[in-house]
Amino acid sequence: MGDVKLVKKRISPMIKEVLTRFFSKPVTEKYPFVTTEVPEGFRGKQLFNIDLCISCGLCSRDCPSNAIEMVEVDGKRRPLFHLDLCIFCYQCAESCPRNAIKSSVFFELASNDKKDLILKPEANNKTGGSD
Amino acid sequence: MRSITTWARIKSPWVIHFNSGACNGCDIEVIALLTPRYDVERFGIKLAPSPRHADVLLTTGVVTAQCAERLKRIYDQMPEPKFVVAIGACACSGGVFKGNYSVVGGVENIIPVNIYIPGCPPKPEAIIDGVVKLLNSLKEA
Amino acid sequence: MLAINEILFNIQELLGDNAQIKKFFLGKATIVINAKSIKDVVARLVKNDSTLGLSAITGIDLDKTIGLLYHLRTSEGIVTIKTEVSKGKPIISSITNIIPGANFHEREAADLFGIIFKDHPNLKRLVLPDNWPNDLYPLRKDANLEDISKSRDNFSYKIDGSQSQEDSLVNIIVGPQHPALLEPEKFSLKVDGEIVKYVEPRIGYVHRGVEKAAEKKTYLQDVYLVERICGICNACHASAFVESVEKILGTQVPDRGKYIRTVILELNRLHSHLLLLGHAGLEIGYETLFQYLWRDREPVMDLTEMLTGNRVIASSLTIGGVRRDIKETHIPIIKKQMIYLRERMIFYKDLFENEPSIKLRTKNVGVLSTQDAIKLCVVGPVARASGVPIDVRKDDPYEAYGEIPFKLVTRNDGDAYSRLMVRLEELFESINIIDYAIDNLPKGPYRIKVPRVVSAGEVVNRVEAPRGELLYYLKSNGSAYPERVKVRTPTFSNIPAFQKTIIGENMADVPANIVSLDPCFSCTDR
Amino acid sequence: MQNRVGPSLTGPSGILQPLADFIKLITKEDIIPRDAKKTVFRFAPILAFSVIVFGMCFFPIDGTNIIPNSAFSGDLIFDLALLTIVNFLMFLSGWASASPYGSIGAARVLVQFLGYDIPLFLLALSPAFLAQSLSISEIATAQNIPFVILAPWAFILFLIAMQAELEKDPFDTPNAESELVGGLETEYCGGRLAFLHLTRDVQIIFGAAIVVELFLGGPYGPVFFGFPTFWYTLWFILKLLGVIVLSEYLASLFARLRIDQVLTGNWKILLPLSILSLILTVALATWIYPWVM
Amino acid sequence: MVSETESLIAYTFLKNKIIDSGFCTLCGACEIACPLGALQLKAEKVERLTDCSKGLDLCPICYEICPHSEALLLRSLSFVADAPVKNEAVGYYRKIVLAQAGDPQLRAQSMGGAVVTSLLKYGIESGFFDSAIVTQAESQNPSKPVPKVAIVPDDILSAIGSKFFPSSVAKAYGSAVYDYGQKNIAFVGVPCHVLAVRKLEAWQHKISSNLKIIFGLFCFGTFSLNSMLTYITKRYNILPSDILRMRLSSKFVIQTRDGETEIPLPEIDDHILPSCRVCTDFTAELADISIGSGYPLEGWSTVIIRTKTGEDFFYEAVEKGIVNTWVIEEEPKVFERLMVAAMEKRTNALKKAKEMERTSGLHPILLLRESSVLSNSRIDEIMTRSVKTVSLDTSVSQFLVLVPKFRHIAYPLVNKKNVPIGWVTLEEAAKVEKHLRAKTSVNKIAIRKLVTVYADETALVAFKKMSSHNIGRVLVIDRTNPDMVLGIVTKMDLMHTLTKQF
Repeated sequence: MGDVKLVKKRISPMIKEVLTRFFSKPVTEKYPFVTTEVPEGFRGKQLFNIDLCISCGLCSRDCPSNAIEMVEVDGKRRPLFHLDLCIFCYQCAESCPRNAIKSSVFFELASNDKKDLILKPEANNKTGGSD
Repeated sequence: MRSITTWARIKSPWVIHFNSGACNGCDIEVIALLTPRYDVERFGIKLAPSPRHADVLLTTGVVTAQCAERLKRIYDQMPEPKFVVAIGACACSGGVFKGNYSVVGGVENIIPVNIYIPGCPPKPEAIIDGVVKLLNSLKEA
Repeated sequence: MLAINEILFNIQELLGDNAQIKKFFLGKATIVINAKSIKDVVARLVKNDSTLGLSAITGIDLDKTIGLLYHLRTSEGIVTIKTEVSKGKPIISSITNIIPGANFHEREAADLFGIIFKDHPNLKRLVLPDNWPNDLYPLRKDANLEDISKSRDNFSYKIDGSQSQEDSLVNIIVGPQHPALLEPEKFSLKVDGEIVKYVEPRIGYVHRGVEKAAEKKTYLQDVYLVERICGICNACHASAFVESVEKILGTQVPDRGKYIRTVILELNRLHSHLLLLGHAGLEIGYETLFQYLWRDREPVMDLTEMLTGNRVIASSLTIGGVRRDIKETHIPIIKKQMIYLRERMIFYKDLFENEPSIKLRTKNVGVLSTQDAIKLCVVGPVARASGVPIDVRKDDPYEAYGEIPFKLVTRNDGDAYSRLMVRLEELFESINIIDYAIDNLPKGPYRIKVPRVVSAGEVVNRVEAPRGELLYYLKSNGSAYPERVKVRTPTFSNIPAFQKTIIGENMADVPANIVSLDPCFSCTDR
Repeated sequence: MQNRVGPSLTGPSGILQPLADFIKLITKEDIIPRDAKKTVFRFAPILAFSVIVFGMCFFPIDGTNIIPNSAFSGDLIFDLALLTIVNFLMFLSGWASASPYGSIGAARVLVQFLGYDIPLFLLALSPAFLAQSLSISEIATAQNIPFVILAPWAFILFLIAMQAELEKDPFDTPNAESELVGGLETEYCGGRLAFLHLTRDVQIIFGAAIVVELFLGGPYGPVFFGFPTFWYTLWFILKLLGVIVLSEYLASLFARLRIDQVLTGNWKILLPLSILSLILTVALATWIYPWVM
Repeated sequence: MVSETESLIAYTFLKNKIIDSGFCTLCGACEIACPLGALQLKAEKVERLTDCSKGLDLCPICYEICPHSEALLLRSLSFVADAPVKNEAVGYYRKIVLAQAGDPQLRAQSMGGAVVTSLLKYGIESGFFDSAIVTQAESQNPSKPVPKVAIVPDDILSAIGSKFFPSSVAKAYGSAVYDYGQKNIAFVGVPCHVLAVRKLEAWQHKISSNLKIIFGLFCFGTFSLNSMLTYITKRYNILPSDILRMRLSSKFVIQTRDGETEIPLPEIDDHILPSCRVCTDFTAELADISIGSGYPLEGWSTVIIRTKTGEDFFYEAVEKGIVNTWVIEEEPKVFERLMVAAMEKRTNALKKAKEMERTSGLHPILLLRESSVLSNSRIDEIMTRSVKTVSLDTSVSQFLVLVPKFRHIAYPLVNKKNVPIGWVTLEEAAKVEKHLRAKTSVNKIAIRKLVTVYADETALVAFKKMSSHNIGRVLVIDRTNPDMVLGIVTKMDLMHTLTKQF
């Protein structure tokens, strides 16, 4: 087996590559301790601004995975986001006539029970959601 | 003695990944965790070849009718201190495909789920964040 | 490849009057014939044009009858043969013995529409689970699917791992859960010692009924649904669907929109090929190659995230253009990454050519001759590696591919090694395309306002996904909901090739063979 | 090696990781498959582990053996035989688990190490011949000029044979994840799995130790000050790490070879080469080396 | 803040109140505002493609956004209400200036001072805004206006010359935001289109976040395209395709390849769009900068700067020499013509509006109405105190000279004992022929009728008096000493109290 390596045209570049990699610094990003920078266009958790909402219900009608449900919040019908259903396509932000739904770069949404994944629209607080 | 075993369990959670009907968006993110850039081996997470060796079951994908039974069988094969992480909107609740005829929707209908990671697909960092939260909840339990 | 009008002339001459021909409808031309004469029409066509391939068979529920559209792929584009079968007695003769590639298409039509194909080799369940009630055909309009969700609880979990030991063959199940395979699919192999004698793929584990779901959502929502058929080639599904809607509406996407779409499609192809080459490394045991390749894939993911907001599912294509613009600040970053990627590709090309162990594991493994490739109607890199020069970007260019110069990569020895090499060389082409598109990105609008209601119409549209030709058939009925969306994904027609290439190989080569076909089972099962 | 960090959170920079793996595995629930051969299934891993540890004590790490005066002439052959026994026990544990993957994996282990044992023995003979003795400690002491310089070809071939013996890439067909789910370890879990993993790790150290003893002059190296045993152990550990890194490097260079290629490679190429290298060393030792040494 | 109309689905109101009654000026604002994209502006009419009420709880947008609906008017006015001067004729403003393009070659091409073109060109080059909505002439049929999103300066050059037919600039603004993805857009439009964009801003529609600056154009009224062109081809057999350019001064001049033909004004009068007849806004009161012709001065434009953004941008352009300016106080004739033209349009629009209200029951937009706000604000809070009075012996020409300095168009006439006996208004003064102006005294043309209010009464009283006597201003006198003038309350002051609440 050993001599096959000698007869071929060129030495496999992997030998040099592995050596350089062996001595060079590893590429790993130490995530939990170093926060990663996310490009600003990233589609993370939605920010819902209740003052701008005219409760027209267009976001819940346009959502591909019906993740937005219109619920009564002191008299008016507001969108409630089911983050477990949501596919973060931001069609709701695009259909909303009033920029009431904005994008954020927040992506750490893991949680051990489903209740955290429901973003309820509370009155006059800028970021929806109770987690 | 108990604290050492929990320490050991936290420090070396072996993982097995089963795709029960996913569009493999989440699967490539799960496998991307092993690549140099994210490298979950820092936490001692290793991809175990068979359910026998694994502690944590990473499921992705909306459970299709055919896969439901497989998922149950894999879950039973795993030795006892086992945990389930549902990755991606499909695994959490069926996502875009919820309500289709051949879709059971959501992993929780078949096996108990410890951690839900929403996102379509969630960023690898989000999956790490989910696993870290699982390990921390282990510490308190 | 036969010219279109020759084909039409043949059919006209063969059938005389009972074949109406509609030019430029559903691809280059549509021929309406009655069901009985399907077999000899196809036989006649194949006889005088051996390179003719069956692209897809689409079933449509025309409430009293079921329409069957045979989309044939000629060099100039798609020719559709349309026949109808009555719902009561849906029987039509199978064309699998003429074109072996039609095997899976017919089984799928049987599954979902309940059409009986006379003398089809093995008309078993393909896409639906085994314990599916056999008189219920989901894609028919009148199929009441409500009881299914209720009756799902009493699904009898029949263990299907039958260990039948007919002769000396050991039956090995490369089962749904296997570390080597990213996705659930089952190959039951019959192995004699180390040599594989027979393989029976069983797909359908990832069947989510996307085509049925598409009929219940509006066009705008369908774009997102269709994108999530396959996470790796999501931009291609979006582009195919969006283009078919635009063809029906007749809207003209502005140039800048076309160029941005091409950039995103090519980024998607880069991402998919790099992923596949890395996966191939994993399959043949070359851990380090897998790690390096997937590390070099990260820049492509970062670019996609920067341009579209998500690393993998780039929902940036929408009906009428693109949702986000490429800003001035993005262009230098893209250029820098392309230079880095080109360097790395040169390294990997050099590695693949000179690394003995890779060659040992992939050289003349799973050989697919040009003849077999055409017979099985194989598409994409698998076909190009066996010397069949088909590429939708060249045959009928879409988006901005008409204006961007790029080379068509083909090889002729058709083994696993050349399949990987074809993909590697296509990476260079993709980088060139992106560079070209970024350099002369036209100014102006990148999107056009499109009404939410689509006028009635029927269209067939093809796109070159990383794995091959992706065909979409869209029928709209003037409402905000599509009437029928048919998706024929490239892996669906590449799977039969796996049966051909594996027989006679030895067991240890099965993973190398599977990975060289670049199967994407979430695509296949829809 | 693969440009990534690897375990770094368990204990200071990840040293305790194997320990954590071991403890966790022990505390795992123990499932024994229904139709497995109970006795063999239960004891094979532990037996394999004890044998390999026993084998380890024949190496003079700090100038004297771990167990005093256990060195006897011919313990080299004895050690290599132990290695074969351990592999055989691994085969037994795989065969006992009665899962299709287990049996195929076991068969492959059997075929592989039987094949590679013969060249391993022949190549081990070259240094033994140079040192005119079969006892490891004597071979180590006789190397004022490390045999790797005297018989470099033997060293390279021995390294390749050892690579195949320990089932490391490019010869790790038995526990190839992609083909056989877990190879022979598929059915094992909990405590037994821990022992299997431990045996594999000790095997790697065992192989490296043999290479160090036979070719790199064992623990003996320049002594600066203070008592020699400290320096000898230091030298021994350094050489050991060097060899392990070298074998890891070799492993990361190649893709895994098919089982039939591995076998053809062994019988057609490695065996004749090892015989040739033995003849060469013998020829050199008798004619040229006497006036040099 | 859901608007007052609380209508469930606005389209029903839009349809019968505005579209069917012909009030639509085809700006396309409803099309871009509709989140469903259900509305589309076809050639002469807005059509609805899908039934937008399905699945929607309520959607008030298209009716509220339409410039011809009564919603959101006061809120839109509040954007310019911070300007110091409240002039009855031309609304709120900071400064009125005469200006012309610095580059002579530009001036030659355009009729007026080519100020709009040079400002837009400078804006894009300096990056103050990244695109501008201009109206170009269609190549084959030059009289047909085509709105265009101009990204590069030479798009703007091809859009020189004012247009006489409605061009859907708001629709182009929508496509600039959605299709071109521009972030800072300069909008150029006639007063009702400017009102449409201001309403978008007042409604906080997400489109308006990309708006940077609004240029308003003076507007006598637009004509309906087909009825005008068919009339011309029938009457003067000029084909639309060979009309090169049109000019409106004293007469309506059509310039074709083989010469010019003049059409007397009354003839084209019945082609004016119905909504223009009731439009009170001549100088685009809601724009940041309004620009119009500097008639009677040749080659100059009148520029009215209303808001802070307008001011910053304009003076930045002036420093760079893009535009050279001239103080209007030196040219009282221009100021006078401007005020007279504005008041003329406003008065006969109000007359037409009242008459239309009686006959067809349709009440077009009348800003001022009895509302609670008026009743609880007192006159002395809102009146303008420093009153410039005119003595009996001043002549008309002297009066015309002091008018631009004090920026009001009507001043109380006082006799020798400083007792107010009537009003001298700019309109009356302008009616006197030029050569008689020096001789005739102000007293001859003054209006004797003096309507007075007391300081402590409520604004509502002032409003009632104004509408009953159909006049624009009342005198505030002291309760105890009727001869002592405390201040003046004009309609603009009443309007200002309404806008203060936003």
